[in-house]
Amino acid sequence: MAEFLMPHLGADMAAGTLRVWHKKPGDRVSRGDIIADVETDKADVEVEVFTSGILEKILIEPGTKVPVGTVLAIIRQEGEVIPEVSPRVSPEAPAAAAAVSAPAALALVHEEGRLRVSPVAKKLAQELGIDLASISPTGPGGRITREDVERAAQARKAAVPETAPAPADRAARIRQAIAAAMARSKREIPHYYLNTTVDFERALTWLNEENLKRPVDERLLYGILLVKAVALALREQPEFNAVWNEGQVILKPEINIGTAISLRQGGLIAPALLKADRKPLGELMKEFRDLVQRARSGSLRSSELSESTITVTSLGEQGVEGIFGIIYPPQVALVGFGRIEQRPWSVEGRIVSRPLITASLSADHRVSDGHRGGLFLNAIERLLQQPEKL
Amino acid sequence: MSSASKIEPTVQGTAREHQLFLLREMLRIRRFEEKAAEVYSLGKIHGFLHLYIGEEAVAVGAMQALNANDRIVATYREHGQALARGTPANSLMAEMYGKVTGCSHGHGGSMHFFDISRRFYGGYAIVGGGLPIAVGLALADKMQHHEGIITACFFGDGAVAEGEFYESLNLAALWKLPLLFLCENNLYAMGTALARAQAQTNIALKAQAMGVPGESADGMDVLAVEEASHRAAQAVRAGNGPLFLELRTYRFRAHSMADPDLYRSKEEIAEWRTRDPITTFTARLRERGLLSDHDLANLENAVAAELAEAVQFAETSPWEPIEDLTKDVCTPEVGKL
Amino acid sequence: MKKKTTYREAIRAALRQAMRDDPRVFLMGEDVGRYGGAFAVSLGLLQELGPERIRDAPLSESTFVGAGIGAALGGMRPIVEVMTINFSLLALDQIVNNAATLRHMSGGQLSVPLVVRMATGGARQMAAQHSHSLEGWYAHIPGIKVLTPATVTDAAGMILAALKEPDPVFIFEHATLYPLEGEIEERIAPVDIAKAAVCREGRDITLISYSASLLKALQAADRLAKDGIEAEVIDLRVLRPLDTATILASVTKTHRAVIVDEAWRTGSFAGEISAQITEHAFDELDAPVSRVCSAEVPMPYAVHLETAALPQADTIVTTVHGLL
Amino acid sequence: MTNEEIKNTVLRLLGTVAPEADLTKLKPGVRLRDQLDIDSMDRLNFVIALHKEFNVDIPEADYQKLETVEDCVNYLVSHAGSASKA
Repeated sequence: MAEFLMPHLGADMAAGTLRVWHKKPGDRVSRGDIIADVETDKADVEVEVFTSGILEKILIEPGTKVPVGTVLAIIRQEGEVIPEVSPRVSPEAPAAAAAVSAPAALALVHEEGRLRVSPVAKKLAQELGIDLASISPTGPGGRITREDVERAAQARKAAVPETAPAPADRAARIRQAIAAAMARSKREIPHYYLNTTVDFERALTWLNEENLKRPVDERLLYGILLVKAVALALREQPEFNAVWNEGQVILKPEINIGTAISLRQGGLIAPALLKADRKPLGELMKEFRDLVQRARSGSLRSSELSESTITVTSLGEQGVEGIFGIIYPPQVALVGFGRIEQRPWSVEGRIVSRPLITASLSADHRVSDGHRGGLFLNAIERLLQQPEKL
Repeated sequence: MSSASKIEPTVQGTAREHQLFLLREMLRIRRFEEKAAEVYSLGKIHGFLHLYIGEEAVAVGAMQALNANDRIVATYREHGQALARGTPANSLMAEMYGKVTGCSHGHGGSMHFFDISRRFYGGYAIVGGGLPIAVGLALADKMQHHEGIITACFFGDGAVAEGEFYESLNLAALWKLPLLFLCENNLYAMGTALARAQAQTNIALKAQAMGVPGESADGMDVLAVEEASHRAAQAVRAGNGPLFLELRTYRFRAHSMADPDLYRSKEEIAEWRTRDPITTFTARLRERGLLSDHDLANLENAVAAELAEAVQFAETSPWEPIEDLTKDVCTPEVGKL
Repeated sequence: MKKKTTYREAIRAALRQAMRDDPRVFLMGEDVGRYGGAFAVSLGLLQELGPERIRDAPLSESTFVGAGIGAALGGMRPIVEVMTINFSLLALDQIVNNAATLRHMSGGQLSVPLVVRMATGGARQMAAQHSHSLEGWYAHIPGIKVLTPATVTDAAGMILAALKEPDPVFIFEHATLYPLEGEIEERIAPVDIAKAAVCREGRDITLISYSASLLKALQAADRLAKDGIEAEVIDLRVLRPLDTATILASVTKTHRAVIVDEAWRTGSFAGEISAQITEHAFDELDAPVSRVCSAEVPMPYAVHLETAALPQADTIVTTVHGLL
Repeated sequence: MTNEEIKNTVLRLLGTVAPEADLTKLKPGVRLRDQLDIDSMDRLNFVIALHKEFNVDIPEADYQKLETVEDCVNYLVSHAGSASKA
């Protein structure tokens, strides 16, 4: 038994319309006979059959358009009996190349409040811990240039004589950047501190089960649950996802969580997990692993260092119980997590042993008050009770 | 043909085996093209496919006049030339499937068969594009004093409208190059009949105007093509400069698979089918008692087996790994010449 | 022992040496023989080497370039001279569809060891049809090399290097460079044809150019030095393959770049270089990459208009000041 | 693979996770966490490396069986067996 298929009749033909049958069931056909007319985009084409035999059954009626490869008729060999067959449509030809998206329009609307700064200047300012907003640009069109940043660094050095000249090697330079940022934070930001204890039982059990289902290189660390909880909590308390700029707070539309990563030779760097509230845990974990690897090999992009809208630091592994962190300017909050510790905990009046974590918040009192800080911490604690929803 | 050289008419008295061989070669081409059309309709071959059905006598006849180290340049309708030259059907079918075992590693497809081991310098898809290449090959042989080696350049009546046709004939004649121009005049350049494209339709006359002596032959008669090609090749081999052979033939199928063939009448096609190079030659051999039904059945079975194996080879051959995408763009060993 | 010579005579010496050394090498092109070459490059070679090796071709650019490809396939080492890049448009099909393509399309069976030379560029009041600068088109094509000698040493040495290549090499000689004076060795040696050259050190900005435009870049650099601006000048020498490493090393040092290219700005090869700098050295830039190209006009005949259309040293200087 | 080969491979993989560590001074019996500055991320990368190298699946529950270099070697000998890559 042979199937007569809708033939592929031209370079870009995907389907054809059966116009006329030149044979009827029971007729004898031989290789090379014209069996039907098929209409393609170009014209009506006489179609030959490649197998000889008796035309058993016609499956597609004239006037029907079907994709190339669809069975149109069945041809039986002499004396062969054929069971009942339903018309089978062959799978669609592989899709043509993905449609190319049109290039975005070129209307460059200069975002209000956005600084014009050359890439190299932005990178240097980040490393030297200089706030770009504090620099008066001399470049063409009001652009901040590398010289402007260097001049600002010199001016600051004069104002604070004891800091050593910018050291050559990277670790020392990072140390100097942290020192500058922390000193400025303490000088300018009125910190207030809150902490709460989080019952981590459900989160850990869910995590263990989840990791059993995942291949080894997609396993999750508990830290990523903390990051996601903070990100989702920020949706409820947006004033903690902001920056302080020239005397007023600017709420940030995107939630980019700066994740504190300790470097081998000492020092700390907090690159951003961008849009952390919108990404599933698996993706966040993958990006986090990549950030750690690139942070420790010194190949982070300058944008990743300057787009965090809040910072999260977890010192549990170092055995620390609670954290009273210093906020990274220009951010307005920092969330810290201590170690997971089995401690007595009352559940519905009974004392039981539970894995507990101390979650602490350092926040800028110019921007938020303790009342909002408490709501923020409670939101984090509540979200961690439903890990499957993170 | 220049009257000076006297060519020994070896063709008429050919032994029976030779004529059966000619028939077999034409059958191989005919069945190969039918199989190509079949697998094309099943979506196994894509892009363009230009079938040689009806013109078999030209490739088979002309090929008999060429030696192993002669050079050949053809066009995108070159399945017949490649098969007649000896490139295995397996590697041609695999090439049309796009497999790495294809004669061009899947890079060329139906229009660009290459086989340097047989000095087959390829199919060219730009009409007339191969002629200057053939001129260069013949120039190289002349400059290196490769006595007795000629280049045969196949092209169609369509190329006669390209500037490169006149430039190439002129340069070959000017420099007396060992080049045999073989024009397969199948009366149509895709959808344009010769008379609707050429004010002067006597192509051989055009060649003479460019300084290249020319002659015409019946492209549907394999023995006539063989005889004319032998005479021409001997003359070119003798160093008398280029020659032009117009072989009048006809393609029974459309220009390519996508062509609805609206520009020719059914009657015209039917009339030319009565001069099918295979059926007419088979009848002639039968009349002379050189071919029995048994012989013909054996030929058909042998050809069918060869083609079944070719399809199987193409189906099971591997694809070229993507990592080799740009491997052949440049030649790796630099400076080693 | 070096001897004084010109760009044109250096090429002639290289052609003579190549043909003396290798019987497979021959020169083919319009009026290269009896006339001695439109730019007198092959003057006298016909008398020295004979009509077999110095072949005047009829005005059939497509066919004698195609014949060059065929002869290369047939075992020769042809040097085809297309009088000017303007006439090479008639041979583009042979160049793009055959010369550059045959190796890959044949699955690696064929190599086309062909050298093609042509004059290029304007600035001689030849008007639109004789003043094109289209090397960038050729540098777009995979499968061939594109050389743009700006010095006498490169003009001679690149021919010998090109003849050793197994794939097609296109050499563009700017028409105004032929009388350029310089020195070459008695016995010419092939030069590198993969690397760009830093022909002037500098720290404030990088000027990137090739062929005749390079001389304008060097003039601009001299003038900038008087204003205390140290410009680094790079001679690309080779457009394909492009030596991106040398370009990026310089831009990382100077943080600014201007590309000088006689082609029309839109779709120019300068555009490709600018894209590569922005892609690979974005964080090093203190200003956008700038380009000094020809005005987008069919080259006018009148000298004051042609001068205004072409890149000039002072356009380069004003562009540099705009970036600092 | 012999114990010695497994040990060398384990040390090599440790080196990729903690490049600055001086592997020659590592005491095989002492907890890795007490000798090297490695955190949970490094441990995860180490487990992934062992998985790829020895084709052995290490559930989180077994982490405390991999505290020292000796533990790792014993664990791998009993779990990986012949499946490990040559």
